[in-house]
Amino acid sequence: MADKKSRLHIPHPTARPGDKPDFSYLDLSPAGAVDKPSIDSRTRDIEYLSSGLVRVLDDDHQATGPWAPDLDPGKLQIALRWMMLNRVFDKRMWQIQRQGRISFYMEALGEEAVSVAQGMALRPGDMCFPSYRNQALYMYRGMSLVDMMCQCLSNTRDMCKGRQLPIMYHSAKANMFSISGNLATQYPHAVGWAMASAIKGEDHIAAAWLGDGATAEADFHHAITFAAVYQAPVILNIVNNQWAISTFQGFAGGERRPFAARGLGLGIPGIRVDGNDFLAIYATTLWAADRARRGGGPTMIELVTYRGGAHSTSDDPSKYRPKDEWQDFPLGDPVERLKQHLILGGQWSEEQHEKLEEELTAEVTAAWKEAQQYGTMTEGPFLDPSTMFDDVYAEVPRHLQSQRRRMMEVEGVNGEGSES
Amino acid sequence: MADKKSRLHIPHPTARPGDKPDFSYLDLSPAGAVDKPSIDSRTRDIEYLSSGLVRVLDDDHQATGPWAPDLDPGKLQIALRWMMLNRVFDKRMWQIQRQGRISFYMEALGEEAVSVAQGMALRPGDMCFPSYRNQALYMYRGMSLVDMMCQCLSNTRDMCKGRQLPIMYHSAKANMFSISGNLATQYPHAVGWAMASAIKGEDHIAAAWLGDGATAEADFHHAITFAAVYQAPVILNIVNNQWAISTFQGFAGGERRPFAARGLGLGIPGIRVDGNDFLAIYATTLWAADRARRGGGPTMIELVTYRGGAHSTSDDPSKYRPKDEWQDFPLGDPVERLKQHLILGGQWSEEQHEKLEEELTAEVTAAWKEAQQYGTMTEGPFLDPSTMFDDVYAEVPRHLQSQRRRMMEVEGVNGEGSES
Amino acid sequence: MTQMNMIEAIRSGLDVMMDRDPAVVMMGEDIGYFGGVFRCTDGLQRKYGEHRVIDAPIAEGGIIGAAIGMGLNGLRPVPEIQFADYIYPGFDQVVSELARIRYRSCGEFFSPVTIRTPCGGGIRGGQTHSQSPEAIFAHVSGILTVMPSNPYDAKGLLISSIESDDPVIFFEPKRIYNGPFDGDPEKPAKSWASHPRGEVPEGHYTVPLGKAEIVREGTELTIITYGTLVHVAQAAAEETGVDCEIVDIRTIAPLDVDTLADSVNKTGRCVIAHEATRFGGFGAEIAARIQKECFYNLEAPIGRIAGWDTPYPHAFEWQYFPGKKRLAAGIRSMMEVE
Amino acid sequence: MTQMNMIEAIRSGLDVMMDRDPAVVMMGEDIGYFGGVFRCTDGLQRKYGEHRVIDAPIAEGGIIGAAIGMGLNGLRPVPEIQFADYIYPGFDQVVSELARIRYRSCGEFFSPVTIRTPCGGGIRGGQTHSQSPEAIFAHVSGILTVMPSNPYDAKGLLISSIESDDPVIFFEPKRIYNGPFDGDPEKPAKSWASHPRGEVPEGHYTVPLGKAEIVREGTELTIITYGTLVHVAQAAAEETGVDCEIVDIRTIAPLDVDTLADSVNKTGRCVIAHEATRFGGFGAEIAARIQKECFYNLEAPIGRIAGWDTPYPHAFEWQYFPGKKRLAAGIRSMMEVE
Ligand SMILES: Cc1ncc(C[n+]2csc(CCOP(=O)(O)OP(=O)(O)O)c2C)c(N)n1
Ligand SMILES: Cc1ncc(C[n+]2csc(CCOP(=O)(O)OP(=O)(O)O)c2C)c(N)n1
Ligand SMILES: [Mg+2]
Ligand SMILES: [Mg+2]
Repeated sequence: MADKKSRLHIPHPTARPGDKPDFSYLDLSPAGAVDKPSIDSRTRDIEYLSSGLVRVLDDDHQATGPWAPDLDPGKLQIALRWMMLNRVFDKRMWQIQRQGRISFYMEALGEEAVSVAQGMALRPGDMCFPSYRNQALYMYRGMSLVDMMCQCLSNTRDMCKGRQLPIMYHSAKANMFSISGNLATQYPHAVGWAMASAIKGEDHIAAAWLGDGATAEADFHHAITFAAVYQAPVILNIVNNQWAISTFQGFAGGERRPFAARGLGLGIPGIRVDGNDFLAIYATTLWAADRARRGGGPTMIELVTYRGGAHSTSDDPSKYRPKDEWQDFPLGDPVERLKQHLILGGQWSEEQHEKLEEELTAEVTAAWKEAQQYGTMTEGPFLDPSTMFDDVYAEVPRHLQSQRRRMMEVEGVNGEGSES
Repeated sequence: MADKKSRLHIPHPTARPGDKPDFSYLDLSPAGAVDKPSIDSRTRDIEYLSSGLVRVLDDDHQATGPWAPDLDPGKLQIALRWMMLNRVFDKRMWQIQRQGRISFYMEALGEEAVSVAQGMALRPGDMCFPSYRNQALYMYRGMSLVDMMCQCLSNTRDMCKGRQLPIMYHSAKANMFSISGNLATQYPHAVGWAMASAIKGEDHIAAAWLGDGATAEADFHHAITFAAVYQAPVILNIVNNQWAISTFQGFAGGERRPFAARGLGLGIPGIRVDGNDFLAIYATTLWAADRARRGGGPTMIELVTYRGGAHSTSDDPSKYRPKDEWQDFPLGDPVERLKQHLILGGQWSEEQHEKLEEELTAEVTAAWKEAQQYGTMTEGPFLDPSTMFDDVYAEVPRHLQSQRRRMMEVEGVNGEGSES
Repeated sequence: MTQMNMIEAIRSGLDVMMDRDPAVVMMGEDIGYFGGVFRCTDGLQRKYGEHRVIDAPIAEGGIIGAAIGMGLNGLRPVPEIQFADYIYPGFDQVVSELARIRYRSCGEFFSPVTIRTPCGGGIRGGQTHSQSPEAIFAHVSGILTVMPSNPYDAKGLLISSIESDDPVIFFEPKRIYNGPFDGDPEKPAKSWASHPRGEVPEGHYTVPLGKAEIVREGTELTIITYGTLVHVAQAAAEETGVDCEIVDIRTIAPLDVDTLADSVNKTGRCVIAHEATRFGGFGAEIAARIQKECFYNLEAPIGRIAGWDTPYPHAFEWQYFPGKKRLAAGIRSMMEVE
Repeated sequence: MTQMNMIEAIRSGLDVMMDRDPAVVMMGEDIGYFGGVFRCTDGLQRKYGEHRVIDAPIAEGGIIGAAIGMGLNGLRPVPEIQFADYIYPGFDQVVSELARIRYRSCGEFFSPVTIRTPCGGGIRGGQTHSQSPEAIFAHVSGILTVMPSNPYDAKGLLISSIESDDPVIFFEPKRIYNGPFDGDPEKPAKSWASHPRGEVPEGHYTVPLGKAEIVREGTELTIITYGTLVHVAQAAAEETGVDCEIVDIRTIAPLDVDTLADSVNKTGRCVIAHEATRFGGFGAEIAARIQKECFYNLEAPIGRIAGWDTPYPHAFEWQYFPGKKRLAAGIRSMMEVE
């Protein structure tokens, strides 16, 4: 056995630490090049959407082509604001984690357009099943920075009552589902939610997000199968940021066909979109949402972007990819591109931008100050640990009541620790 | 909620009991219509293979077109023999089950060409991961009828020592994997086996079979993902016999695209083949096997056929589909078609056919006679129940040794039944 | 009151709930047009439509995952897993999601799913149609695990499960679908017709979750059991002549420890019986609790009679199954302990 | 002999086996180029090539399913599941296939897979990076379940597992990867450098599967435990001054009942400690066996100290974790029993 040469194919990223970044593997289309079909089109007639790349903002930051949405500059300024807030917030939280003041964090650096553009294209009654890099969806849908920080602090105002890792937000009011630590599990939930909406005859749709890496999970398959069979009104987003921790997207099967094509075999149309192009994302999401709302069934959207930062605060990407790879990413920086587009149209300026950045920084600082008043990891007020027995069930059953009592005793001075 | 109309799409078969069978939903191509590409072709250049229908035998039973294999009549006579044997065997075993002499049975009626043609196109060193409707693969690869019957009888010669349901054969010698009761689990095994073959630098390939219904399972997704990523030398067969127990193939997502297209999104070429056309199956399988052996990676083959009988002896299809649906199936009966092809070429006759059928019936009768000598459900010799503790682990651990002793005691007269 | 077998009682429970609550929907393999391989949903699609009794793709993980999503959107899904042996592909959705959503969202989200699934052996189903995996679900906080032993309880517990806002895994011991089975496969099958618990009200009623039931009073020894083994235990008790108290736990999690402990404290002896493999089986949890609660009253070590620690073999299901002989032997040997 | 922490010991065990046996291959998420999120496979891809240390798609079911297939073709796969919390998507392949193939094929086929996976909490991982699911695997016949508590055992047991023709689930308590943790999160972390079991031979050696070890001799009370809790038990024993005998079971299934029973028969008292949720946890099986084997020598009911029956909460991991305080309280209260 040892003398024969292995014939197993092993995917390789185009560059490793020390190498020159190389994005030649990415198929790009120029802005405006991809046709915009009617939402009634049959899947087989619009397969081209899964292999092209829908782009609106061209290299000169001009909006161009059939997908260019009709959005007034005021709305775009608002969008820019949310994207910037996401970035400022992430940066601060990252620092805060580095100072040891929260246990963990994950940032969306370079992917901010995804959440903001899709958030804006959906209606408030639509239900979102996000991944851990969709914090801007929560923000856009009304979750306050203080609430988000309190969640990360597991403090007395934490919506999760200290039960979840930082960033695992939820908000029923905002129609934002609870984030799970288990990849991809939210995908079939979104489909089931959408099926229920259809059963009830409502026109709310669902949308779900996961990463390129997570497409390999079983739940991805379950979700697309059920979505296709029942023509559920759902948007299935794949945020292809090229990396899954240390593993490049080839290990998720991205070497041969774009992720947008994953549902074609089931008749689910796929759209491959420039994930750093706010306008393109907005337009494609609106198209898919319309289609779903009018009974056209599911659409898959692959958002081609790049994970600008580390996977999480536990990760060190310099171990597995060129340090400055993001700078060479051909689709650039989503914030910068929307900014330049607005500047080009005379609706924005460097000065305004700087000023806004300062404002947002101050807003985040103020929020952080406020959040800490509800407690930190080291300073009170602290959450009452006895709450850990709540919500396991709708009512606290007897055995958990007695375990709660025992816990309080042990935590007290005269503890005794035998079983209840 | 109750007043709004559900918008959920529910797949419907074209005919239910009492209706006229209607196969208009099946996309058919005439024999010879689908091009045969080189095995070096890129997936995107041969997508047409997944939507057309590769057929060799035309309506006049003539072999035609680029896929017509070069097989001498002697081999075809042998193939016919195996297919007929499969059918005769199934029929007898079904009767035997109906007489209460085995507990369960599943037949391959109408699908016999799949196992025989694919068995012949593979090499003995290739490893097969069959489903429960591939009994002819075991036969073709050398398992004796007596051994198969003894398995169904759970008797003293049962290769499974009474542990498995009837029809769940295995044979390491024949490179035939053990059948599982759990649908689709064998699919990733085949891919892993093929990966190991590649790692070892061998040119054996693996082949796996599952049904249209089973494609919805997670393991299908796992298998195609791993096969695509590592370009494993494996043939992934989907036997689309239109039904999964009572559920027609639309519930497995077959309404919009053929099953052969399921791997396209990962870059796995798919071939849709007339599953009742021995020559077409043989040719496509050989093509896929060559491709895999030369490092071309996985191929998916959808075999379009029809489940001629009940799902199993526990099933009653008259409850959910027209009684005579099979008679209207546009791809006919695989046995009849090969027979007519041979007759057309002057290499076979009705007399020979009748005679062979008699021979095979006698062979099966003789085998049944012999098999019963190794025991039946009611008459000895009986398997030693103490063997049920073997093979849980490589060696029988102490706790199972003592459970075995206890079992023997309890089964004896002076049992005592407390725990060991 | 009507006489029903367990299939009819379950169907009646589903019917009652679908009728009362338009949010109740069902989804599963072959459950719709066909009515289910065990006929538990027969006729319900005709009555309530194919948008509420939904045939599903063969993907247990997908069925459970989608059901969770439906539950999040105000429905009350009752998915069926065709055999308990096939629930494992959906295990992650049960453990990581169904059982956890309420907790991690502090009650803002929950999904009141009841998963029905036939379990247990004795029908010549071989190792992949005979398993009883209740112990692995019992270990998962956040879900309830239920297993009825008769038609009356089946319907009443099923209605309670569907009405519960907590997720429930509802195991149906398929060996007793058609009649109480006393563990002797040689004897002619009995039907529920003559059994008092085969009398089932046609309308709505509940049997409370989390409550065990004493199905036979006795003074000498307590048998704690559930599902099919309840009937085997009764037969074994008769056979030995020992005055056994038999407790049917009915809900596996949460466990009604008080009823169990009271009985054992009274009798001083305890045998636990279940069909699942013994090692790490649910009997272990019962034994661990009983030795704790009844330590000073136990006159003999607690015994466990269960399936052997092997897969469930097709040919030897009656050697594997903890039948009347094994139970009777266990009872007798325990009575010999002074 | 070298001093190694548990990560280094595991890596060394993998290295030794990859070197000795070309059939040994590894597959897992981020294990190859990157060397694993806990660094257990660091450097091994460089040394043995990317065809033997294989980066995998994020599909635990696929990793286990493909590993089984590799094992059927003569390889000896050692897949890694990044966190034990993520093993559930592969549960069906473990239960229905890995554990069953030898049995159903009467030994004609088997797949000698060893699944490595880090388990346990105490690293602020929240409820989805902290679980200890050993009990649900222990209940499955046909697989072995192992959990070492120190570097020496980790390497020796890992080598035994890889060499075994039976499939093994190999749990690595991540809290003690870098040092023995006595359950007090306030104290500065200790390293393995000064621990006798941090001395690890560089070459090949084995620690037998299925054998418990007495890690502290004592006369008054037996603590039966495994993994991280072995160290907590030692600290708790010191703190109470009770002369505890501590047994590290090391292999969960099959369980070395004799060593356990001998100890409890000697001491007359038994506390079982584990990190997993108590209800239906593996402690139940131990308790059920011990009460049986040691009935006449037990002076007090067997106690179980375990994680509460809730998910593992991020902020309250030290209230959830059965730490020194809880163990010591348990020991003390048990000694009060006459
Ligand atoms: C079921 C499961 N397996 C593994 C992990 C560990 N894990 C967390 S994130 C991650 C990478 C995900 O990559 P991708 O889906 O591309 O999303 P991205 O982080 O790039 O946004 C992995 C392997 C997990 N959380 N859940
Ligand atoms: C995991 C699992 N789920 C459900 C079943 C029950 N079951 C056995 S065969 C079958 C239908 C399979 O249909 P298909 O895959 O089309 O194969 P066919 O029987 O038509 O050959 C079902 C649902 C099973 N055996 N395993
Ligand atoms: Mg990614
Ligand atoms: Mg089928």
